Amino acid sequence: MPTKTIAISYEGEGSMIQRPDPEGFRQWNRKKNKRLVDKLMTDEEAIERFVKSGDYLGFELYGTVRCPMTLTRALVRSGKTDFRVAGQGVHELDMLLATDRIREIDFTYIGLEVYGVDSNVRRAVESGKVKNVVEWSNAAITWRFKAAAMGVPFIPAKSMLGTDTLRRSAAKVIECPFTGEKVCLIPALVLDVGFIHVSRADKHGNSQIDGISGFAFEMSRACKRLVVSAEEIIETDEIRAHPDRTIIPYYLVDSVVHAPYGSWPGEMAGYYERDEEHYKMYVEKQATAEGMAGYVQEWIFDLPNHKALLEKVGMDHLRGLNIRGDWL
Amino acid sequence: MPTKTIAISYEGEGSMIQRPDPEGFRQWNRKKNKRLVDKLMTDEEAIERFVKSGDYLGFELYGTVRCPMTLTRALVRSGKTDFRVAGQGVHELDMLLATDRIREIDFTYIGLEVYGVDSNVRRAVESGKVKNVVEWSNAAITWRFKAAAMGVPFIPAKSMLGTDTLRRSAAKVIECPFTGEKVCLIPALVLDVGFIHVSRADKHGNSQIDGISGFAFEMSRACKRLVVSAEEIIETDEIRAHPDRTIIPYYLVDSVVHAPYGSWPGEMAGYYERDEEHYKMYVEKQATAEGMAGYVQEWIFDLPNHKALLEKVGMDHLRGLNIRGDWL
Amino acid sequence: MSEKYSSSELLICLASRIMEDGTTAFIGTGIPMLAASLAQSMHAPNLVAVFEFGGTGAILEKLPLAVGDMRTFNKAVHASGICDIMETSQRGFIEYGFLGGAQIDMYGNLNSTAIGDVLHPKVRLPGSGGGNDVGSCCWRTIAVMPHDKRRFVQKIDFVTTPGYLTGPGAREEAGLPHGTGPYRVVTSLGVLGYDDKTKRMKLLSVNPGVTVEKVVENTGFDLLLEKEISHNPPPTDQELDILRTKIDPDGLYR
Amino acid sequence: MSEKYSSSELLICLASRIMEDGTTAFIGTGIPMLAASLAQSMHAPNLVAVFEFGGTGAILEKLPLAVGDMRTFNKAVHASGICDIMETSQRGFIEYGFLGGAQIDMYGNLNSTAIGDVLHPKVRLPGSGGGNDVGSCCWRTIAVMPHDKRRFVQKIDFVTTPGYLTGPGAREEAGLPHGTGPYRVVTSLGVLGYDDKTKRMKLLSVNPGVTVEKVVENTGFDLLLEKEISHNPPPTDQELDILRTKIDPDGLYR
Repeated sequence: MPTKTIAISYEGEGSMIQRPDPEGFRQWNRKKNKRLVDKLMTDEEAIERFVKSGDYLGFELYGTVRCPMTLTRALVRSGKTDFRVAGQGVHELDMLLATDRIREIDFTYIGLEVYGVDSNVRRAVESGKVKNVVEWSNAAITWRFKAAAMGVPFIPAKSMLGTDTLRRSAAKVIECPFTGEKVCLIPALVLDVGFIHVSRADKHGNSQIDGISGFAFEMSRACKRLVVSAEEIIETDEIRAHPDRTIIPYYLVDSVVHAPYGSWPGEMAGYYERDEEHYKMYVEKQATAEGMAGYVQEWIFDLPNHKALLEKVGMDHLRGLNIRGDWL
Repeated sequence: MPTKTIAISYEGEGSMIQRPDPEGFRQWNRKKNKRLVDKLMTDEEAIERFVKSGDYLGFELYGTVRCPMTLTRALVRSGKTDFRVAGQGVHELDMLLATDRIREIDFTYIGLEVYGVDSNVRRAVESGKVKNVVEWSNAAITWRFKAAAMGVPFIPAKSMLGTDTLRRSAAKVIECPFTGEKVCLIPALVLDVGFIHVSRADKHGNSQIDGISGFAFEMSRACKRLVVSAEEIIETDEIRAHPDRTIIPYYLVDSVVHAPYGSWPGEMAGYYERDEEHYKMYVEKQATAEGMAGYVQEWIFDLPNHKALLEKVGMDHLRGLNIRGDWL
Repeated sequence: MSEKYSSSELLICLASRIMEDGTTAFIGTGIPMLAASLAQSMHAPNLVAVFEFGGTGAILEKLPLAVGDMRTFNKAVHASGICDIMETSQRGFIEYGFLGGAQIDMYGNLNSTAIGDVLHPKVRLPGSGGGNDVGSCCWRTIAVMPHDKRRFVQKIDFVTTPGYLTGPGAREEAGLPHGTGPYRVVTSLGVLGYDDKTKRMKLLSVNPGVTVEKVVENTGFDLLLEKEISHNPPPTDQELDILRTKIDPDGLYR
Repeated sequence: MSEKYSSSELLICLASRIMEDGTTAFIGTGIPMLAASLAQSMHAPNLVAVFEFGGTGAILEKLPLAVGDMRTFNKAVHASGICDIMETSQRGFIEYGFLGGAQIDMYGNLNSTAIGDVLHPKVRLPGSGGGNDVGSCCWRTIAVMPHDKRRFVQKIDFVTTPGYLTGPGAREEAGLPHGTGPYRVVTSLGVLGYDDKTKRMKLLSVNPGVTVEKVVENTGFDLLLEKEISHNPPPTDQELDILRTKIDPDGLYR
């Protein structure tokens, strides 16, 4: 048939920090191990084995909510750097920004929610330490994961149209060949390494999440390497007893880290509330570079591992955050 | 900026039985009732109020598995006709085909699985009683629901490419503006009425499904009107106690029908197995037009409602199918 | 404090009064959460609160501190994820959306990305977050912000979230869903809407003790005025009582 | 019956022997289910069975009768839905895919849609179902079917599911994922593969008591022959014992 065409009516001028490559992702996924093997390891080992400087990273959920903070602290301790990140983040990205580990950001939201503007991102971006910032909306960045999870190079959306957010993104606008309407094409985003904190996982990586699932489903399916930390490690029989509770199947997972209170100082639905006392203290510290440096020194570098952190915070204090009676 | 274009490298010649119309769907959804109201009613009332002849219909899951068979029988009894359907189906579409209620089919699979070719679809299509058949793959038809559920006019896929299935579909192929690869664009499909059988629902329509969810998530979000039948009606407090078990929120639902054994003769995970004895009998009957006519007369037209069906099948026989000890 | 109520409490009451019962509202952190909660206790018991990361129909017993925290799906009818919520909004199910920003222009476009050149920002702001998505797909958006010349400007530095863009027809031309757009701006000085024809911001009512002149003085663009500008009643004792005893007992917004 | 095993049992054993341990297989109804189950009991305990409507990693204790029935997620590691499974396949996670059809050509293209003109079919067949998706995105597809001239034809009436289409490079040109395509055809007469260069079907081995000539006679197109055509060993006693006592005790496929 004669070749018809459709118009690309707009192209964002932002750079594509991580290019969509469905074929490359398919090849990678084919080689992933499909056997049920024991993937339990420490946070240090997980970071050592699966992360390298320059990687493109993502975290789920975010900052103060079911956030892989234990993994984040281990990542900062590792000294690895020059990361590119998908910047839906709060507390976790602060740690990386404050220690100058981030070079490029696909930026959606970095702030302190009710506590306002984030001083770390201001210092890192305004000083030029972060070399490249590309803008997206929260839905757009999640749809980028969703496109990757679907194994396609893009998905259409009705967001970002007509704005500077679109102009500073790497999205494109086309006229729909079915309806003629303009749609924004959101390119797939595959992470080099993803970090997700879950309620329960077995040693193979099969994972369950209580409450909202944020973007765990999509992001877990959009990673070349996936490191999961879990409040509880359960038997595979428990997974098989309720297969409809599994949100991340084992074959997506490279590493399983047992991290009770792994979201601290953030909350964990069904387990504990966020540590508001600590967080308020943090909000004050982060206001200045000096304060932030002191915070990172005290709460990350001066502590060898997660166990040491729990001891410093104190089990009595942590138990005070529990909303689940029988929890630790 | 100068307008660039991308090639539409192929267009299926099949007709678009139901046109994608995201704007119209948005207007419809805006008007849907967002209040928690009691939507419990009988199967007859649900069909009477929410289905009209000529509607485009869809059923979930299919045939012998968690299938809205009670609603299907009520639909046949209603005498409404000239339907257009999304033809991922087995036992449920047989009833409509045998009674000459279907004019157009977006066809993916209509057969008897291990029991082979479906005689009803052969008679209905080969005779020309079904006026229009458009071909799709199972993934493609589900992605059509998914696109509608996402509120976009299409989603890309790597299926159907290069085949007569694509030629006889209404999909299009374009070159990806990001990677240059050819992708198949699957148009959104919004049902006039969807029918889904679930494990549990409250009177408002909040629904839970045990085990695999088939395409309930996508299809429930791609309906103008949605009729849900449920094995059990539960209190809204039970829904609110486990909001992460809800797969269909109430505001999508127009009608809730309490139909224990509502999937019979099909199975219901967690409740009962399929009635293999009845199904084998059915497979023989459906081989001839006469046999099928007799089956429909005996099992649909001669029975006024679901209660009468349960009495005819017999509670002892039904209990013999139970896999859940405490079930009825 | 000297007054009977705080400026935050006034904003919360004004925002809550706007929301109709039996509708859905996309709720962000802060004042919108309290406004929705207050509306539920006052005139809109059937207001459905929807939160970005998956909470739908929660009973807001405790004040959520984050759009994804466990209070956003407390006794909710559905706890899903961000894609389901954003796509539900894209499908046209969400009536009201709350927005904020550092700058707003006469067409209701909002900037929450950067002050100055975005490539070398004077101030790097938190970014779009879900703002752009709310501003794109919710039917009616409500902006809540303090009112001064630094925020209400002729030209915002960056259009993070779409208002009416460059005016009538611009949203449709850009491909945004038809019939959507800015509805109200609730500020420390009054409540503003938009002119149907020109899509320009228009003063509808002033807050207690505020004159029309003061609003105009504190607005950096040519503000349209409703024929009869009404006076917003101050928070009622009932509103304040519910806010202080039930919704915000810790007085975070006192 | 006279023989020591049925023709179905032979097909099941031949198909099961092809699957490697530690891989994933997209399983349809019928023979593939028994083949996968047998492989798990024999040489491939770590073979992951994936079912179209959401079952992943089930322990196949009872023979599923439908691709969505509860046995397809019996003690599974994950019970999701068709989109998740099809997208997992589209993402490249599924190694083997089983296919069937009424007609197959020399490039492994399959017809399960219609005999005759699809618009006025002599026989309307069940349609693609998941077949086209399996044939599009699984890395290696295995077709299982009876072998005769009516089924193995020069030109099939309708290309429901893609094989190598019109030959080398055609799949890539059509936009299908690179490196995917037909791998084996297991038939009542033997096992066939495809020539790397021409992508045409090639006889690799014959079943017990079957001659190369017989296969050629029963094939409606010019069949390539492997240099040394081997003989498929019949089902072993162990295979038959597992099949009859453990996998198919009711003898549905005896």
